[in-house]
Amino acid sequence: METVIFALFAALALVSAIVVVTHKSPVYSTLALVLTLFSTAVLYVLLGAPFVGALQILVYAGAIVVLFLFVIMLLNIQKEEEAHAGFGAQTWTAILGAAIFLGMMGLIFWRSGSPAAAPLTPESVALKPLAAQLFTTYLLPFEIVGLLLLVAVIGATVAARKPGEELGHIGEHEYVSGEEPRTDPLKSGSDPHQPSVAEPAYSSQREAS
Amino acid sequence: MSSVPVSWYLLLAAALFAIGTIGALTRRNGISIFLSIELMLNAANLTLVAYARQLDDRTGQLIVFFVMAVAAAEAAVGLALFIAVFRQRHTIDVNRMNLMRW
Amino acid sequence: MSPELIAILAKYAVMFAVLINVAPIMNWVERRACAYIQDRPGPNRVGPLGLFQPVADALKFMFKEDVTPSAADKPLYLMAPALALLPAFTTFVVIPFGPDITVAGRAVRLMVADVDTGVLVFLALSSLSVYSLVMAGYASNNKFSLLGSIRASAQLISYELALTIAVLAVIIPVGSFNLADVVAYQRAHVWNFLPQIIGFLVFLIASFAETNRLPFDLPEAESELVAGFHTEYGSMRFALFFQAEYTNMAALSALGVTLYFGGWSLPWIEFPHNLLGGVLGLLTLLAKIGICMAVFVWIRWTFPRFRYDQLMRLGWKVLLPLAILNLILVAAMTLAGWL
Amino acid sequence: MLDLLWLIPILPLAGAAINGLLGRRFPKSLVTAVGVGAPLASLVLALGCLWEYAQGSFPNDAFERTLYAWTAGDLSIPVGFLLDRLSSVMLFVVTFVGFWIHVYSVGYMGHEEGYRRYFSYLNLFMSAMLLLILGNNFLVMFVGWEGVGLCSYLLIGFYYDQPVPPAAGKKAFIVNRIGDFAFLVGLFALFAKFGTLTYGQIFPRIAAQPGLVLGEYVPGFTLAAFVALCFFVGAMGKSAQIPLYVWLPDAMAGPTPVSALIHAATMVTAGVYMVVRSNVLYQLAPGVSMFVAVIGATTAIFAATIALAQTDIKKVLAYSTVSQLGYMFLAAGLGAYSAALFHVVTHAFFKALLFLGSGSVIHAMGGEQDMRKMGGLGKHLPQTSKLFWIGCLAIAGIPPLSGFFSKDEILHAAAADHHWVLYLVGWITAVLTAFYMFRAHYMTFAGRFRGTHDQEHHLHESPPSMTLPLWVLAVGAAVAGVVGVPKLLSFGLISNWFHHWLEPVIAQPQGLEAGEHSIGVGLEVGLVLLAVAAGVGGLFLARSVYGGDRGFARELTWAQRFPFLHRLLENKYYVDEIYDALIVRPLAALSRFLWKVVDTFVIDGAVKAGAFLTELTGDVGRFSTTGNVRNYALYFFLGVILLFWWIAFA
Repeated sequence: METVIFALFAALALVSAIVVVTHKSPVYSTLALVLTLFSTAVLYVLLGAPFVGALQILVYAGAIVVLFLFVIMLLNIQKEEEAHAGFGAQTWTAILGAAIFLGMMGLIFWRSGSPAAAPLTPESVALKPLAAQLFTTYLLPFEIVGLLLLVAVIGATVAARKPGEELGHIGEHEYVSGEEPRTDPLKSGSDPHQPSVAEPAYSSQREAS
Repeated sequence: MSSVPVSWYLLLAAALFAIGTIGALTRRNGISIFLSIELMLNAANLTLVAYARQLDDRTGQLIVFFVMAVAAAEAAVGLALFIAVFRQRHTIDVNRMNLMRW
Repeated sequence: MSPELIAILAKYAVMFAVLINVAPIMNWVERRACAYIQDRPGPNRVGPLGLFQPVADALKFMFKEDVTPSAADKPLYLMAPALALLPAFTTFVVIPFGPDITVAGRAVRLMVADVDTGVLVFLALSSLSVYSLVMAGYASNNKFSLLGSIRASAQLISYELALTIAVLAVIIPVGSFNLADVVAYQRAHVWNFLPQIIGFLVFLIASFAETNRLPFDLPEAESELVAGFHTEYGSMRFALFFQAEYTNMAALSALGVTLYFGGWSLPWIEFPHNLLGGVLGLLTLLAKIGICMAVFVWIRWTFPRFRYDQLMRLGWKVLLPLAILNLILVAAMTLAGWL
Repeated sequence: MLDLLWLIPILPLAGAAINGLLGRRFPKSLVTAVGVGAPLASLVLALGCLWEYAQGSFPNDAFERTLYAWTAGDLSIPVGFLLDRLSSVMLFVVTFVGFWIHVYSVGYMGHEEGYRRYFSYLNLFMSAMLLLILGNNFLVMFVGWEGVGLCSYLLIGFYYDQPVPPAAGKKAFIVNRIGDFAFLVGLFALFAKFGTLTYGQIFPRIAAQPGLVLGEYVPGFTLAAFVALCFFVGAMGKSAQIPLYVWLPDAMAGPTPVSALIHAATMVTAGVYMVVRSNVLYQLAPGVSMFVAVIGATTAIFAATIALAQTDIKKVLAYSTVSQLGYMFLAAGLGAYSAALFHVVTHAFFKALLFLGSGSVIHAMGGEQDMRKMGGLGKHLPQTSKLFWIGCLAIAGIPPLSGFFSKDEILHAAAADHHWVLYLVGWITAVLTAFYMFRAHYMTFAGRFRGTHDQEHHLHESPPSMTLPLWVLAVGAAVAGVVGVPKLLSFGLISNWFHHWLEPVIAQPQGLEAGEHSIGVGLEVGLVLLAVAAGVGGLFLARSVYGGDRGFARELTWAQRFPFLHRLLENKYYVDEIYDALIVRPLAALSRFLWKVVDTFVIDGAVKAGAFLTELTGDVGRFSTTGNVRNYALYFFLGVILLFWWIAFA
């Protein structure tokens, strides 16, 4: 029974991974990624790590990939002409390299055999020891990760800021407040050949305040 | 309860990693490269959990949390950068971002 | 088919039956309540007191022409409604609906999936609901729906955060993610909503946002975006969205009730550990869910819609801090031994 | 007076410095005053010192004064001056002849434009020569030796704007350097053995223990032989003997007084002085002495034959100098050091006289030196021709002039040692010398004038400032012989005063039997008559060929009869051409090879190769930086695989 589940979700994961890599439209690849994440979450549960699995869906699939989708829509990224940059040297070497890598890993895992893993006991799956370990031996990394996330948030907001914000006004002459120069390509009409995107909510909020 | 030998999981993870790498190296679109990288990270997580299971040591799972956190941070900053690049050059096609070319 | 499997399937059958009927009932209740609030009679033509109005609606959905926008992204367009149902029908498994009963000599726990990480699974699955909205908005190739889906995803992500932290606050005194333990804790102590009133309020508001109910139904606000992300959806597909919405509401209120109002337990009454007890537990739970749903409907027809920036500010600058405050208070109280 | 001995070389040096550095603004008269005054002062000072030296008696007949010792670590070189029997003779000759040549130069160089420079160089030469002969050790002598070489280079190349003189100067300097190299090697060997170079410390010790220098030093040579040979090669370079004489004839490119002073009277005799100074070594190295004698003889006859066919009057005198120097080395080689030095003294007088005579002829002819364009100058330059005639008589060895006595002394020495071959060579050279000197006299002063018309009409006798030195030197040439008259000819009155004067300087090393043994009186008289016959024979032979106004007619007929011989002599046995072919051209070729192949190709090539390599790697490397993110990612990944393989499998 359990091997069936493994086989099913492993295959699902592989197929969706391939779709992520090969599909032309970024939205499809993103959704395929969600599927892959979901199937790996199931595999985590199979490997006796339900907490990680749940967390994976909650954090990874639930938030990060949504962010991707969000950005894809924000930038209105069109479907690429062709998925790959043509089968140039770059692609072939990449595939060859990946194949070699896979070969090596396979060789190692095959050589190291597969000792039977200890049967899962309820307490081996329990959360309490995991949490205990997290907040004792790994407290420092935990704090550091917290800091990292803070920095990431700040970095992201600064990087994605609309040009001309605090960097002093841009353009030749002073603008009457409210009559913003339409340099932001995200605004409609600024880029003829690029179809405009509906004005995102958050920018209107900026104008108001 | 898992009768499936752990090495299968490892092989799966390796395959996912390989696919992710191919994606990262071949795609022209910035976001797709990012997705492939997330895929590779995920493969790494799977390996970690698999070994945690085999060595019966929960540390593997702990590390997965940190990997996820880092992945989140990376995604956030990366996407912000892409937005900034898009603003300036109306494209996130990696081939056309070769300002550093000699 | 091992006995456990049978038990699980049986319990799921019961749950499914309940959930399937939620949408029609709520349809009727919604229409009547709205009419009552707006001082008008509401549906009373179809059957006594309009009781057959839901049936009429269902029939209407079935016979409506199934229109698909030409440039729509076919696969995504079709998958979106189906995906909407996924969180709705799967999150219910972790909610216990009765005491442990012994049936045919076997002890059975009245919850579909007796899983240690119950609450987390609930939250994880509910976070997947975002994708259906996004898919729908993107696939229908319509400016309004795209805008609606972007707004929806932004809203869901923000409020999901507050919701998670509020729920975590409840878990701290209990010490386990399993909802059965939460209910057991509440039977031993007072219901959670009293000590964690702040947490409860945050949870309530966040759940409104999670299900796009009126104060937060900006994504499919009729006046501005026609129908938001499901503008292009016709008959049955719209029915699916409709169904998913109400089921989601039910699931969330079930969680709320379990966390803050003692789930299937009544304060001083001890249910017998047999089939009767199970039924009584289930009925109690359904009653509480009903009350909660009524509140949803009541709130819907009383509050005006939030503007998007107010929505965002509320989410990030009000709810989140409150939730964190609540978390800290609860932690402190637990350490102090009051809870 | 003797305490001021060190001042003698310093005075001309000061004269040279004043003229050289400050003279630019001096009027010509002041330059002349300084230029001639300095040698005059040193002459007066020298005579005073000589007088005082002759009176007083000094420990082992030498007055030595060390001014200053230059020390470096354990090496200490004393800078001192020595006046003994040998250096006194040289001092007199150098200062006396030098002064009169300075006087002559005033007239001769009067209208030359490099007047000031000429006198400062000449004074510098005088100080260097005096330093050479007054030095009390070999090193000071060597300083003088190089100084003289330098001044000869400067003076030969005096007319630097013309092409020939600078080349001649360079040639002289280089050939001298070859000789100096050998001289240095000898000095090193000596210093290595004795740790000092002062005469006073070396020669008495060698004389006392000859064994010191008789040990085997270099295979085939004892130390004495080796040092003697090295010194002689140095002397050959400086005094123009067979292999290294080629520079002297070319040195005639310089002004005539220079030739007179440097290339006749003083510098060329420095070699003889050095050989006589270190006679102890030559006595202990009989083989080398015989070698010196043979070289001297061959040079004598070889140069004499070349002089026969020369048409340039100064070239004739130059080859005659080489030949006479050959005579001196013949005498030194045979052990007759006093005879060699006596010939130096007499030669200084009559050769200076002849050169200055030819100078006044050239002066009168407006720079013309080719005898074929002269003739019949006797009437126009009466004094010069008469004095030139006295010079010719002296050099030909016609008694009673000085030439006869010194040359006879040398032939006597050869005969005494029974070296009849050398005696025959010497006698033949005497005949040739007489012949070519009188040939030169008749061609210039006798017969019809063969020059151009305007040369003829402004022929004039030289001014007194030029004829006076001629007269003085003529008296010297005539009288100098008295000093060394042998006992026989002076009918027992004075027995060779000069020989006795030099007695203390000629050391008698232990274990060597006494000097030359005497020969029967009859043989001696015969030899004297033979010598006179040689001189007179040469005279009449020349008169018969060139007398009257036949000029060169007879010579041309002789030339047709022996065309090959005549062309050979005229072209100086093609020695210069041989040297050029054997040494100069190969050396040039070698240096060109080194320049072209080794320097440009090998060394520059290596540097260029380095540069090329770096550029190459730069070019190759350039392609890896495509600026494309995806390429970099690929490289990164390939690196990872490599690393992984290395860790996992290697």
